[in-house]
Amino acid sequence: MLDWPILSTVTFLPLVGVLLILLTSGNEQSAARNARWVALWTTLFTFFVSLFIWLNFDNGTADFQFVEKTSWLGGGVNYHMGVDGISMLFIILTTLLMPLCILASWNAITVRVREYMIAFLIMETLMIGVFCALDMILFYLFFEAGLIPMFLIIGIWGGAQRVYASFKFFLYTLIGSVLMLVAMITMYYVAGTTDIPTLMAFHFDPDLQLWLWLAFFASFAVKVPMWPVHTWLPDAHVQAPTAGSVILAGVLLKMGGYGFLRFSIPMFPHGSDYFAPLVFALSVVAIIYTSLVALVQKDMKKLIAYSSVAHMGFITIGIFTFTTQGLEGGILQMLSHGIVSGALFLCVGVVYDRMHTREIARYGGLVHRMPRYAVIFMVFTMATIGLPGTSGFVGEFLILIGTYQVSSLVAFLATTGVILGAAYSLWLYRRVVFGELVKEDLKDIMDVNKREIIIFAPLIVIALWMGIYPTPFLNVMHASVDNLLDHHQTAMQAIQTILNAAN
Amino acid sequence: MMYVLIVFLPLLAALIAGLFGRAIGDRGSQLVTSGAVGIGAILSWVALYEVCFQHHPAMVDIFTWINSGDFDVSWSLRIDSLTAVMLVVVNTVSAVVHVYSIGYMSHDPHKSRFMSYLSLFTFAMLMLITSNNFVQLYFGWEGVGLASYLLIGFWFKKPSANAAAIKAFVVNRVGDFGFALGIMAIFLVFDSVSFTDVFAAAPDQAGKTFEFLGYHVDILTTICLLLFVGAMGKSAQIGLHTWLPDAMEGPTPVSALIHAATMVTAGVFMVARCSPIFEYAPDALAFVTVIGASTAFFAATVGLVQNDIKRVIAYSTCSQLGYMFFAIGVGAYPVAIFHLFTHAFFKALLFLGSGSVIHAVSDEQDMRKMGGLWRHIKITYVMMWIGSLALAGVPLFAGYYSKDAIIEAAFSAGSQVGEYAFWMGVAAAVLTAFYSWRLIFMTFHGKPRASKEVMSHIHESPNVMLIPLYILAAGAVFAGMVFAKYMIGHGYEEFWGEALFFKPENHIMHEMHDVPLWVIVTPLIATALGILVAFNMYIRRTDIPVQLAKTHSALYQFLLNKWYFDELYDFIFVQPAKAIGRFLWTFGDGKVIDGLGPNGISGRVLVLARRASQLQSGYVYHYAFAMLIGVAAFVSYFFFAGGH
Amino acid sequence: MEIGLAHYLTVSAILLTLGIFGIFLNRKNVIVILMSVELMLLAVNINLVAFSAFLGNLVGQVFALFVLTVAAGEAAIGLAILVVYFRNRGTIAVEDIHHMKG
Amino acid sequence: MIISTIAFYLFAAMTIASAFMVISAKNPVHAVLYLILAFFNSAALFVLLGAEFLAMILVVVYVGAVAVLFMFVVMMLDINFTQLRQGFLQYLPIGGLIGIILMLELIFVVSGWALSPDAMSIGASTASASSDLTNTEQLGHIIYTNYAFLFQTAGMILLVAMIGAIVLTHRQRPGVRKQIIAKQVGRRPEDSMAVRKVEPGQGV
Amino acid sequence: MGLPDFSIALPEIILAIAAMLLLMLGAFRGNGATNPVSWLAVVIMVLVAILVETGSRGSVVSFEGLFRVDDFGRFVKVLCLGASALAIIMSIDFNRREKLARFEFPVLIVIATLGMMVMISANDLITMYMGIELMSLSLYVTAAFRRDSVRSTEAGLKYFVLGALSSGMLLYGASLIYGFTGTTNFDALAAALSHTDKATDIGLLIGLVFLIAGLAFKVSAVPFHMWAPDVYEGVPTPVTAFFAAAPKVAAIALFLRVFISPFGDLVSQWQQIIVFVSIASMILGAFAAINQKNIKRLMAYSSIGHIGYALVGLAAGTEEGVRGVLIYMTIYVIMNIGTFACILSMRQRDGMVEDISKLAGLSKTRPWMAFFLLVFMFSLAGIPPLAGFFGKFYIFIAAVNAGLVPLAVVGLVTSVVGAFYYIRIVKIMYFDDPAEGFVPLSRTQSVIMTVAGLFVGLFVLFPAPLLESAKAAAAVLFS
Repeated sequence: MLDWPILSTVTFLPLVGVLLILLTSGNEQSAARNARWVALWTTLFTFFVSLFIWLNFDNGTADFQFVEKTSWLGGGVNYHMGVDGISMLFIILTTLLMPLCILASWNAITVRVREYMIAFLIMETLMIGVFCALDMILFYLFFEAGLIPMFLIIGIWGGAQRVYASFKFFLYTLIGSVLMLVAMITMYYVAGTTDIPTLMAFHFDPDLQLWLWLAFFASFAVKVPMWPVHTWLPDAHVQAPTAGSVILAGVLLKMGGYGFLRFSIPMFPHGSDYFAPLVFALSVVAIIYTSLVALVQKDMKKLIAYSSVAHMGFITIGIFTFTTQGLEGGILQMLSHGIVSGALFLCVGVVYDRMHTREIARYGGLVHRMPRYAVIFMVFTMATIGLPGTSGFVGEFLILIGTYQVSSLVAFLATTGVILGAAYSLWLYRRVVFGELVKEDLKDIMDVNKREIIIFAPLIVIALWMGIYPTPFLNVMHASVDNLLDHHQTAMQAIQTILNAAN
Repeated sequence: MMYVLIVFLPLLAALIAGLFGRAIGDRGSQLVTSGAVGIGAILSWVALYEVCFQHHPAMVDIFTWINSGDFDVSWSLRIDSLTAVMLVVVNTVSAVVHVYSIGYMSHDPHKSRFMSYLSLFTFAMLMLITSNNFVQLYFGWEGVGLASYLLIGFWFKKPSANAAAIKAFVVNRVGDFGFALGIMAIFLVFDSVSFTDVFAAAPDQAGKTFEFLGYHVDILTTICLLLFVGAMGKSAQIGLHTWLPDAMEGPTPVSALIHAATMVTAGVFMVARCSPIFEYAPDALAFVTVIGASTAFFAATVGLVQNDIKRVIAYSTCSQLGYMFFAIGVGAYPVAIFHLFTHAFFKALLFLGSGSVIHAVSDEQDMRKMGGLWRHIKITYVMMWIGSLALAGVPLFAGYYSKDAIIEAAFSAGSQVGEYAFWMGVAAAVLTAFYSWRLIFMTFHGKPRASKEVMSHIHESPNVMLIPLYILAAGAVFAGMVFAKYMIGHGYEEFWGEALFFKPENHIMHEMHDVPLWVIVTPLIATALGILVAFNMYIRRTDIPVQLAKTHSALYQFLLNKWYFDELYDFIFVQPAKAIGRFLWTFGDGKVIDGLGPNGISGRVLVLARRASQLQSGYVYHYAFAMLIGVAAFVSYFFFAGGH
Repeated sequence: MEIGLAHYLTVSAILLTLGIFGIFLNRKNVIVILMSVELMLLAVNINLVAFSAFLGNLVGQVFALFVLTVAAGEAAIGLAILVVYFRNRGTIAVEDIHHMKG
Repeated sequence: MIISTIAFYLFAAMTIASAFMVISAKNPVHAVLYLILAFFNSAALFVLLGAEFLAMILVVVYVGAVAVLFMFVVMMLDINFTQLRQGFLQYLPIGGLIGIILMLELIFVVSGWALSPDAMSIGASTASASSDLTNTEQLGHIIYTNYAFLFQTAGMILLVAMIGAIVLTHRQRPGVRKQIIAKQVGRRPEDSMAVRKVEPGQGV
Repeated sequence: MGLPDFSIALPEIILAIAAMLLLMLGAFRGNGATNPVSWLAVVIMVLVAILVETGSRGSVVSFEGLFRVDDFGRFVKVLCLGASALAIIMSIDFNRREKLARFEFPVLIVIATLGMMVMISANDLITMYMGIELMSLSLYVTAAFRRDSVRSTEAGLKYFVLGALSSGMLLYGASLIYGFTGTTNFDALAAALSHTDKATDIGLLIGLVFLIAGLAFKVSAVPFHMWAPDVYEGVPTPVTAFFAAAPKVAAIALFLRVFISPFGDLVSQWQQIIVFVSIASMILGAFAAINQKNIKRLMAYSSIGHIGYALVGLAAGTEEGVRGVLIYMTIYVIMNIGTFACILSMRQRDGMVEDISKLAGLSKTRPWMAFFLLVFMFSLAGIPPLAGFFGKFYIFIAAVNAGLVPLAVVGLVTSVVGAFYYIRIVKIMYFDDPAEGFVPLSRTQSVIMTVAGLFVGLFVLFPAPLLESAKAAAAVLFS
């Protein structure tokens, strides 16, 4: 345990970077350069500071750690921060991806660089805040506020259809989360507090739980996104700048899954139990449906976006199995997906920066000019397929193991996604990287440069690390996940007696 | 330590060659990888001695891999007799192929990449065979799949190679689908995925049922069938075999190593490894027998008419794998593994020999454009003869000991499926002999059909390619003689130790030695028949094949097109998947979800917005009227509802 | 027949509705609207005075007094606005006042 | 009693009739005149209710000031009142229907109005009407004491009305000569007179 | 019958006297004195606000029960005074450039503010009426203040006609209530209504309906909102800014006081109407704004919607609800003032522009102004962590606690629709290519938008003062 408020420090450090960028002046060129460097150093520094969280993290306890609590809005609404085994790694994921995003935008963003960097740094603060918040309202604040910078990132620095995509993203997510707000207010009314740990121990009325669960589901399902509310994602991904896609896929989508773990399951055990078949059904549909759709995509990013929906389908299944394997697999898969799909978007970004098109048909035979790129892309393609030895496998397999214990049918159907996943990913890789290099304009495309290698290297290392030796990651989760499941068990028993008594 | 070295040397070599290939040069890569695998091969023989003859099985725990609740998997090496035999096969063939590749790939610009892939494959294969749990097995399983994918698609310029690579991966995934479900079921039932635990607990589960996809089914049968689906994919059994012939798009050494000697036999290995479970699932074994026997026959029929020299051998491989499976199906695990062992040598020999041929005729693979080559490449010619003799099961050659044992075992199984397997095996033996000699005759005899220019370039391969052939030829000749008595002879139990399991009532290993004479002779006759027919058709009366193809054109086309499996799959799976995908994308996502959801709603909102702003007419009396309506409505509400 | 509170209230109610009618049924000119407003205020005053008388307290009359005062001021301002509008547009027909809408 | 009843019905009917004419008269001048008539009649109703002061005020303020102001504006703006646009009637039915429904409801409600005893007692306790004094005197007693605050506020309202009317309608006409008293008073002889010595015989 | 204690109305008296003095100053010095008069008016209002704030605590009733001073009133008065002062400051620069500089303008605003203070302190139906009229009459005049403009005068005319109609209704309602209870005093009304079992008497209810109609007009709630878009568009922009802020607050405060104090026991009756009005306002505010091209008109619909939200708090009829409304209105006023400071800066070389499309590319030409407008827009849309979110949050807490969950759901869903047009403005500023830029901002405007922007942005850090004082103010109505 540290004696200084490390969570707040990590959360708000990026804002220091924002201030520094605001203070820089000079002509456009030098301001842009300064902004880039400031953003890079800020995010790097934040990352290193965030590592202290992990270093000082106590794997043995399920309690919240590094807790900070100060009065804020009054009436039981406090500024309450803390992490446990479920949330901690997401913070590291966020702080890790940020410097890479900044690097990925180094040359790709040429207009309004300062604003861009500011938006990203603010985004970082909000994302970390989501995972640290131990107060519902604080959580909502961070959760929702992230819409603003992301809206701007897509809208200002996005592609041709950026306006449509940004509006769709904004309104889609907003409508989901306002329903969650109603639920939160209701919970506040019923339980008299917005403190997450307290609410986890609170027993809501079983009938009320169903409604509350649905309201939270509305928000998280959009965020995850689950079928059929996924359609914002392909648009947002395709139109967002590369780094925006990375953040979207890497962190924002995880907020939905995290929300399920933090709210739906511990607070509404009955609701979660009751609606688990619904989640399974939607997720299975998502896996198969979006995999099939991914198969016929013509745009690289769209394909990866659809694959994200499919992968997130696995995660939601895993979370709602209420088995150790399912939950831990879900969390691990979220981390892995954050790394891998982020990296895939970066891969797309590499060629997009050079050719300014994401149309698959415009590429082919890149391996001739870009062997290193081909290798990098291959690694992540394999990881997204879930090849054993990569991060994608461990999470996916744990999820399926957990799922099978609940329903062999769901496991069966979800596993078909594994086949389709291989098909569309390899098909994409083949069309882009393999084949004869015939397109004239591709003939002098440059291989990945040093900056890009620096971006990819840590991601490759982590993807393999998580695939070969995931224990450090899993150890973090054990205590919290076990606690969550125990809690769920006892709560379900209690509810069962209530329901029996009612009958 | 030795075992760790055996397994991880190739990985190290692969990494060195892959990452620093440019730094150490092609030569360096070749040396590193060949050296590593070569050391591995020598150590493997040592291991075979240690384990099978000194009876020192070993277990090496490396570190925890996945640990989640009860689910606990470690990286570990299980070295028992089965593994030791596989180690020998894998490492020997691999080492030979590594060396061969130095020569074969001498004109390729990406030598170090190729060598790296080969070593990577070897590593994955070793992980597969040394695994002590299902998940590590799965790791190796998929790892060899990856390597296979990479190597099939090695010549990435060729669209056909890319397609074949994807096909191999995806079809294997279909098999893995079953395999993965099997592992999940195992974990559900046994709460463990370690071989030790599962095998120990398997007998308790015999006859019990559980729920699967809504049905109540026998646990072990289900698990075994699921696992076998994986094996079918990997070992190209009928239904999931389509990738194997296409995989010949890869360089020939790859075909030899992966698609003949090692990877494709992983299925056989896995089923043998799981013998403690399969033994208690007789229905599953029967299924294995039927599939194996059918594949043996089916692949042989297709092999009859193929013109691509490698494809013929590929179908032959498929067919031989069928043999192995039905051997397992009737419970004769050692026989299957013994055939796997011998087959590795002679099939690798055939492939490398054909590679030598291809190399000689300037990368031509179509047998119709060869002929009369034996004068030019005599050594290769001899090697192909040896390989074919071994394959056909001519006495004293390796195949004779293993293949005939399989057929005998099938016969002595005494069951209906055993009988089916027996006759299929005999029929396949005729066909095998026929297509093997067809290959030899078409390639080496008759008039040269290649262009003059090609003919003028024909040359014998360099020694770096020939020496591997010699080694394999030695194996093809002597492997049977030397090892038959240990592996399937009366001392088989001592040799295999605990590695292979037999139910107490399974006595097939003894019964197979006591079959009637005609059963022993029939395969030999069948082989002789096949060779004679081939001689008749391709040396004496070369017009017969053409005539036959014309008169039975439907059958010919059916065989030539591989029973139309590819077309069928394309029609049933690939095209519908794409069509459904497109439909779901444009209609499902575009029209329904977006149309009713965001776009529909926003469209509706805009209409409402226009309506709402039209209310604001600008006329003050409208405004007053609105107020009046409001007041009148509220008043009426209270007036009639009385305020309640 | 005794004239009671209800009679006065009825008169007032009719006046009020006439005033409202005058506002939204009128198409001629705005002055009539202003007069309708005066009618409404008159209705209110009748109400107030009637209540005041029948309740026996003076609050209603005081209220009415203030209403009268305010109504005078209101009329002044209303007419002033009318006049400036007329200067701008040259018309005070109700139909013509719809420059802004939507 | 009869007389007061008759008087009520007379004045009430006149009030309503003239109110109706106000909103339906084609000529705004006539409308103003009907308005005046309505005021007079309601003043009479006030008298019947015993509110003499208010009746007076109504006549003085309304008829004397407001109605005349209306008349003044009508005349000043010189509106073409013969023109009646189409579309008046098509709008009438629905509007009229709603208006009539409202009116019927109101009449129904108020015609059954009964004063509650509570209200009577509350009324009596606050500013009660005592019979010793005239209506005017009673109002005079409370308007400057109890209601002084509102009285002042009413003053502010009239001030606003004044400011408003001036701000909106007062126009500075260029070219109009105005008397500026300060200027007149501040005029000094030195500025306007020059004493010249006229040389004899030379003229100015 | 001695003279009542005038001292408790000291702020009002000071304001009244100040108005007259300023009027005289202006009358003597002519329009050249507009600037000093304006600034003096601002100074006086600030001083009065300080006086109100520092005045003695607790509830005092004076003038024979006509007038009440309490913490609730203080809170709202300070808010109104602040909003009016800011409106004057914003008008100075505008009026000078638009050749509208007339000293009567600040005077009228001071008097309107006086009217608001009377409304806020009203403890009697008559006081309420007089306050409303004092405010309204001043507003009618300021609406038509640009007397050479058709749009301004038309706006004034519409506002006046409908306003007169509404005050007629209000009066009629008041008269019925008086007739039913025999009193116009709020305390007496409360007493009369609390122990009468005829609380559901139809006559009283109809009186209540008319009263609501009159008050709803002042806050521009549907269906009594129709004047707002036209008036907002037509009147000079500083007047729009003024209209959108202070009078709304005063009217809402009056709404609260009337319905919580004297009619508190009838909550189940008027709640139905308020719920309807609130839902209708939220929906109309959200939908009708989407089509608007004129930013002032858009703000009109926006304010209709926001009033709908504020009424949610009233509908709850609880102390929490009142607190929510007070918080909401405070934040609303500040967002609005900030937004109008931006709108007032939309000046191109040839004059003011009001078309939303003219904001195109503002983020490039005037990054700070665009940024602040962005902050205001997201805040109006209710996106955290901006202040607008907290306004909504407290409102909906109250609604849910009062069992009005459907109302909260409707409110939040319409807020999503509303977000559409707010972010459309952001889109125009940030995503579109620059149009012709605006002339440099005046210093007062930029100071106001900066201060408002900082408040809106940083409220999340220091919410306590506002929350506390709103809580204290709300508690008064229920004591």
